[in-house]
Amino acid sequence: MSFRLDTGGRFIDRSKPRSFTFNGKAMRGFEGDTLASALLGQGQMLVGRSFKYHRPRGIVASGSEEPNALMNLGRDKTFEPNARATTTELFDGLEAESQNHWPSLEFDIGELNAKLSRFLPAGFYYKMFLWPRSFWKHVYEPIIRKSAGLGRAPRHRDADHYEHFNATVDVLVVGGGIAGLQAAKAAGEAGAEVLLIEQGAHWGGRAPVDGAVIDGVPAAEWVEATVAALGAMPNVAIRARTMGAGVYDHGYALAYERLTDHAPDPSLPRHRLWRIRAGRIVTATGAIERPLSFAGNDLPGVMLASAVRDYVTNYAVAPGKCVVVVTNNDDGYRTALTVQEAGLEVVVLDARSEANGPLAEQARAAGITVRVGRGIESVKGKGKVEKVWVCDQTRDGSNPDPIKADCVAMAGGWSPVVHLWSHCGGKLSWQEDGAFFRPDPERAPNGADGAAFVLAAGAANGELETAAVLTDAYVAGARAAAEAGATGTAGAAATADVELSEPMLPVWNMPERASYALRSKAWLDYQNDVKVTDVELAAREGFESVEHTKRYTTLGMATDQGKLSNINGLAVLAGALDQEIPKVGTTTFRPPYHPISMGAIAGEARGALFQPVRQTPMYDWHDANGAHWEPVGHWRRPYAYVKPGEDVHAAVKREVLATRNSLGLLDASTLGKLVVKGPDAGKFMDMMYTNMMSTLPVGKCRYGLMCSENGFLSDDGVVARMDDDTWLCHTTTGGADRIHAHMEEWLQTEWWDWKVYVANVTEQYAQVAVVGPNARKVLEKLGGMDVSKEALPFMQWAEGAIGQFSARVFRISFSGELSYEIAVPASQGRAFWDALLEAGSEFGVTPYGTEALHIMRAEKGFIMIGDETDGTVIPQDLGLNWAISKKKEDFLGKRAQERDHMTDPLRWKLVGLETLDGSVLPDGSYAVGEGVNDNGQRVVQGRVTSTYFSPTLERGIAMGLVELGPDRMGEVIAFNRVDGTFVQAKIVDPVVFDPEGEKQNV
Amino acid sequence: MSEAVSAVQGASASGFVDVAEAGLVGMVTIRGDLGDSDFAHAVWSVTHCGLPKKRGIAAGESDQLLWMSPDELLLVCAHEEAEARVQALSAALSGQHHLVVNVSDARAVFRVSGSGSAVREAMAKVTPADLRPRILGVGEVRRTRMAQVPAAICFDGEDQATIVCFRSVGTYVFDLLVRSSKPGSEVGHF
Amino acid sequence: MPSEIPRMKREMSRYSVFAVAREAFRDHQGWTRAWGSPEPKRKYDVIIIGAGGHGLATAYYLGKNHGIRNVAVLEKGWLGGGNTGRNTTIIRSNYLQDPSAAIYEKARSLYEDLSQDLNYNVMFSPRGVMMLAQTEHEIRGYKRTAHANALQGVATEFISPARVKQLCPIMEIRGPRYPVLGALWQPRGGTARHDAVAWGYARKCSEMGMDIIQKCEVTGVRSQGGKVVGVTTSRGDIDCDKLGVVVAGHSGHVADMAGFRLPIESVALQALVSEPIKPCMDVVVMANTVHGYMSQSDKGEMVIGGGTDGYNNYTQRGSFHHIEETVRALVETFPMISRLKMLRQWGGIVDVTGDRSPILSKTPLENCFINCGWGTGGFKAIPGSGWGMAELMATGYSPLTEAFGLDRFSEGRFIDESVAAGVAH
Amino acid sequence: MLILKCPYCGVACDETELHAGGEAHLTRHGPGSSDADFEEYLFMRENPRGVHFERWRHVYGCGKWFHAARDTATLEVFGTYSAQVAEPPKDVRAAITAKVPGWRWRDLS
Repeated sequence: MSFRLDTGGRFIDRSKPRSFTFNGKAMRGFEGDTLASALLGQGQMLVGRSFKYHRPRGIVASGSEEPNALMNLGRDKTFEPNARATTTELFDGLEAESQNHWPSLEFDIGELNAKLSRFLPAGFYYKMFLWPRSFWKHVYEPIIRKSAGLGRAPRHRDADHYEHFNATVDVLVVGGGIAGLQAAKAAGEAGAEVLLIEQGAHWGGRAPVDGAVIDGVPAAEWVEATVAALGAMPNVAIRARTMGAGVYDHGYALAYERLTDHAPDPSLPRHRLWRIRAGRIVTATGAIERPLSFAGNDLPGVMLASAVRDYVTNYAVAPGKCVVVVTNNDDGYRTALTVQEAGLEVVVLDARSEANGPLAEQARAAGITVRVGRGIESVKGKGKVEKVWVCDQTRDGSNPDPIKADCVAMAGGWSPVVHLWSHCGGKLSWQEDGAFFRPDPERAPNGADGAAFVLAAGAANGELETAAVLTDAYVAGARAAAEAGATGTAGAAATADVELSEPMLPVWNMPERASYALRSKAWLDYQNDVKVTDVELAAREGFESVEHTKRYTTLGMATDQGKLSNINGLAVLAGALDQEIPKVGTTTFRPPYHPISMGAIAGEARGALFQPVRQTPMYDWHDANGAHWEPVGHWRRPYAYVKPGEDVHAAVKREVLATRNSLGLLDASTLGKLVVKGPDAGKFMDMMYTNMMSTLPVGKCRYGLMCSENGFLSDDGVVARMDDDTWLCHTTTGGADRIHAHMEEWLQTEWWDWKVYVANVTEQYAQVAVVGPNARKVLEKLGGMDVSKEALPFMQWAEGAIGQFSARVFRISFSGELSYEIAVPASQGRAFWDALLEAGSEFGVTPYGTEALHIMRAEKGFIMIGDETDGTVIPQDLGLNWAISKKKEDFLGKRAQERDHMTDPLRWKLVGLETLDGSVLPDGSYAVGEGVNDNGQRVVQGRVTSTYFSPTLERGIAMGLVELGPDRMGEVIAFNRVDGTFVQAKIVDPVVFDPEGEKQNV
Repeated sequence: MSEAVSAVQGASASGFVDVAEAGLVGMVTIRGDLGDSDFAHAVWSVTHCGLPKKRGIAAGESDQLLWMSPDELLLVCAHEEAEARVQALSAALSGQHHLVVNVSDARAVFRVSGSGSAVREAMAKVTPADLRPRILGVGEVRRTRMAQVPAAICFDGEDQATIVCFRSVGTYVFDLLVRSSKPGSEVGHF
Repeated sequence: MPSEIPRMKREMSRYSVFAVAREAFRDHQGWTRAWGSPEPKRKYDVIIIGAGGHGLATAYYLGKNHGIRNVAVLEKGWLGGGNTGRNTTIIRSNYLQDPSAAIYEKARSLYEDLSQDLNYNVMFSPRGVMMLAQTEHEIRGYKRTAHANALQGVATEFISPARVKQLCPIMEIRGPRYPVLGALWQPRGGTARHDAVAWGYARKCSEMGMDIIQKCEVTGVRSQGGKVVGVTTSRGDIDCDKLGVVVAGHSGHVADMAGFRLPIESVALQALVSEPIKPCMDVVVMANTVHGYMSQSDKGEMVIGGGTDGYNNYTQRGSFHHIEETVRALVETFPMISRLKMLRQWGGIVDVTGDRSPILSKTPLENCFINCGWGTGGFKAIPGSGWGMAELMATGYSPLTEAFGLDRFSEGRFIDESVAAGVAH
Repeated sequence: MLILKCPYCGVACDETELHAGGEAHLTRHGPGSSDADFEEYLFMRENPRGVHFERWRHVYGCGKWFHAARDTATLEVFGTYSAQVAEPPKDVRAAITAKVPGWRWRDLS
């Protein structure tokens, strides 16, 4: 059983005890512990259950590669599932809970799966649960889903907030080990702007644990000095607890900074997502040790040798009293020496036939038993390591001899962390000695300039020994700086004694000729329960591509993304296919390197900042007066103003009637206003609009249509001629930016020799529609310019003053009422609105919203972009031929409208629709025709485009598009309801209110 | 003339930098041929500013000219002067192909001030623009994004930046800057 | 046809719980290959380029419905390695336009029985798909779709916010910015295991004696007198009477070889998954106003779909800001995911046409047919697409594919699905 | 994340400050053109796996459209240039040839 040693521990501060709970049980650790080291310190070996077989699992690793120790952390608004104990720094009051078991960690029903494991090989679910059909969804799937899934689902809104940060640097160095420090130092000395990030809280990586000596001093001292030196360089920024998450095209990189996970504080951002643009990126991300594949290698107590070393040295935690180190390389001996020094019993099993390197000799000299040519036949124990059966590595594991032990340290060799190198297309090459994939500098990821922008350094580049790491990192750092444009020269590289070592022996099966029974208990992917035999089965069934095997067995698809299992799995697959490992290749590495929170990705964009709300100058008044908001693009417009005691429908009805009978006000500020000016403006306007706009007299207004080059109606609005070479174009609310961009595009990319300038002045003005029989009265009451019928007839505009406001007044109407649209400077919009309300009170002035606006325009048969149009409708469909110039040779959309389908006489055309019973036609209803088409679908002959209850006429009114509609006036056709029944409606004229236009022309 | 109000009525807030709306500022968009000496002359005659160089600012006694694009300038003046400037510029530029419009009320203007690199850091949280002093120096205009909306950024000095955005999103930009400068969220990168 | 005698049917172990039990007691040594790896023959009646879901389904229905079994499916990489294995596995048919509804509903109904038909569990899970209406405009758009579906034989309904909340309790329906105003609900929509669809079809094709030839890249299309006669490949020339090009993002490239152009551009589409959590969401939700959709896989991962880049891209990588936009939208819609972590993001190359609807069509080259342009919507269509394509190739006409011809672009006869409130596929 | 230099304001723009505008150097076919030409103009697109010419707009900046020569397989950018030209300038084409000998795009090379 694991326990805390009395002395030592580089990271912990014994004077600062920290209390936390695990599965409700109170426990203690120290400042500087990780949750993992604290649990081990308390003798808690069992920390979770595996994904598929619910096998008891313990801590395997000491870093982000940990596959087993995933926890539910915290509660309620700060609850987080799947947190790695090995990367969770301990703090007072931390609450942790193991996952994926029921009813308890110790007694888990799911363990049944383990008993049934022989029935649940890779891909078993593809071959089973086929009958009866409905059972998959209703019986099998729910069971499978419940047993899967690891952590609990959060239930609450996140109490924390997050932010982004944008940084541009010459050189980004990822990884704060000695390689990263050396690379950053070299780049910094060369004069480059450098950002160095380290995922953990500590600098120096493994070197201090591994006992390296650099520049004649212990690694820890060198690290401290180098960090200090970097901190003092003005052109170098260093940042711990910041992980390099992903590398993207053109030197873009993501870093994930965890600000408060180690010391919760809701007032600070929890995570900060760094979006970095780097000239060059140096990946000094180190290497990860590989497990060995022997039976029972997933029992709690079986760990990576390097992790055992870390826990003893960094946290003064012993994973056990009797440790068996099983290795295929010299590095394993470091662990043996470390644990022996800590006063634990240790035996080394070296799979190699002989081991005479310095470390091995040192171990022997220290009195450690070293047995060469040996491997592990199996590890046995009830939920933890109790006995290790030792066998001849080269044989099939028969007649093994037992050793009592409570911890097994696996040293299977090292794999460089090549994730960041690979994210953006960097390729790998296989290195025989060491048996790992390393970055292939010939096939590096290329940036915008076509040159390599990622350089790997140190262990991440396949250099595993201190001296080589430092040189490699120095070169990478200096090169990165030079390529990023730095002109200085780096100081000297740090040096270390060359460590002699004997070649490692790749061991993919232990023992080499292990039986099926043994191989079926040898785990490759701990979290997803993928065993050697699963990969072999995949190969046998023809899943030869590594991607197939990965997907079929789920190897490497767990939350550790195969950090421990990839190479071992590949090797087994290669063996099963009788191919070389490099031939089999690797799966694609995808960001992020290690999971990052959704909150961090969303950043500041939540709640009020989720999206911008565009506000008109009268926004506050609307908000204070019952506005029922309707989002229109990023604008918010009042749908209706709901008064106390009325519902939204009543409000709409009230607004329509008040406007028709006396006086209504509409905040029309959101309508787009574009100024088009220049000697060629007329010619340009004629291309933009289907109408002839060049002939519009100064002072007059004209309703215009805009089509896309594809012929479809895209926007409409009133155009006013301001002067000789200036037009003012009104667009729809959503249209201002879109149409402005549309105009600029044509001017810049097609007719760049035309002399035309366009400006978007939408927000310069607050615009109010003053509508109703008393519209003129209220303006006359405010005084100022003459707005009489004679001075300002229908479809004209004038500039002047309304009351004390300088204004531009357009005599136009979208409601069929006497109507003035008045534009005043936005800074005075609210004051103008208030003035109108005050002056209008005697007329019962009534502000109205978008719904009343829609109803009134529909009563007049006016079309609405987005209702009558949907991107497939041409003006001709809407009976707007009068607005399409016959004289013009060309305008955007003209050619498109000549295509067969556009000139088809059977196109659906706009008509009014009147239900026989006066009811309101269902929104979106279709008119049915005779029979069905070749696909058995009911034939249709039209559809409803707008349908409302008209408060004015007190019945339903509607418009729609109907095949040959205008020729079928008076005909009754059937429209469908979703329940399968039909409504009869008569085809009528779209204009159902004041057809002669008498009301608007007074 | 009634009392004019700016987008967020002069709101201000203090975090690790101070954020304040600058109130009403006169702004006039001028489009024309920046390479044409007649144009330059006409603009000078009204603003007493020479033409700014690319991404630059030219200052006269009371007016400033900001480079917006190869054929566009933004004249910054007193709010109550803007309409007069429009008239004067239109007159001075008549005969040349040009466009002059008052956009004073279409904009919101913010001042972000603080010590050291605090100002750049608060803004780096919400703009992708490269804010390193050697890239975006004092007196240079950078048109870019503030989170999800367009904005123009200019450092008046190391300790103060001016941000211009559309009036309708004034509240959004103000809230963004307040959030970005929350005490305790200093980055310490620049 | 068929001219040559097809290969002997391959013997394959039938999958069932009993087979698994039997194998359990002989260490699973008895399982045979799921599909063969044959050497290409000199000639086939039909060659399909592309062993993705659509290509394999086309081959399968050629054999099953039309008795054409002398078929080769050529794949330059590994089967199912394109978008079939990279999508968010959503299956629905609540489309607005008749031709779309027809082919997607055909596909959906085939998915209902696909596991049994293929004797391979593709895990079709009709858990229901909802598309949120968060603006008045979307409400009108989805009500229109519901009325169209009612006449198309597609079972959908427009449901209330309360019902939305009941079906998906983790959703925030009260806004603040975009309160949920209702949703278009297709109860028989859902998800399936994407790889299994490709593998299941491949296994059946192989069983029927068809040749699935992986790592075989087509480098040329050979024709005589305007008729296709075969292809040139990295494994030599192979002749055929008819050729089906089903290569998604690479369609433009292959069309080039065949000597015709396509109204297609290839762009990157991205997706991501969270770490797995216990079941908390039993429906598929699409929120088009804020641009994001999400479902939960059987493993427990939240599967999230993002947007496409605006520019041509063959890298199978996209820009991260699309991921940000999508996650932002979903955190707003499902606040509880804020503390979940993104496990993995990836991209695929999708081929997008002028009207964003697919092309299933004859081509200017006689006896050469093309199936492409599925954009972001291909997976859900696989069985229907294969069914229609096989019918078109075997008989020269299929009601399912009729409207999706290449000629529609010159005539202006588009199939525009975006009209219903800008619905993403 | 593409980073392109706007040839007008000389700023290195983040992709999120830009708007992608599709294939460059299209010839507009208006009234009087044949159905084939019109279809070509509206819908037929170069979709190369390699050198491509495309339109971008510096929408969050100076608002100007410009052209970019880019490799769609490697995302390498060979150059950006004015929107007011009917075909890529010599220096850009030379830059491409230096990197990708034998490149073809439409009838350019």
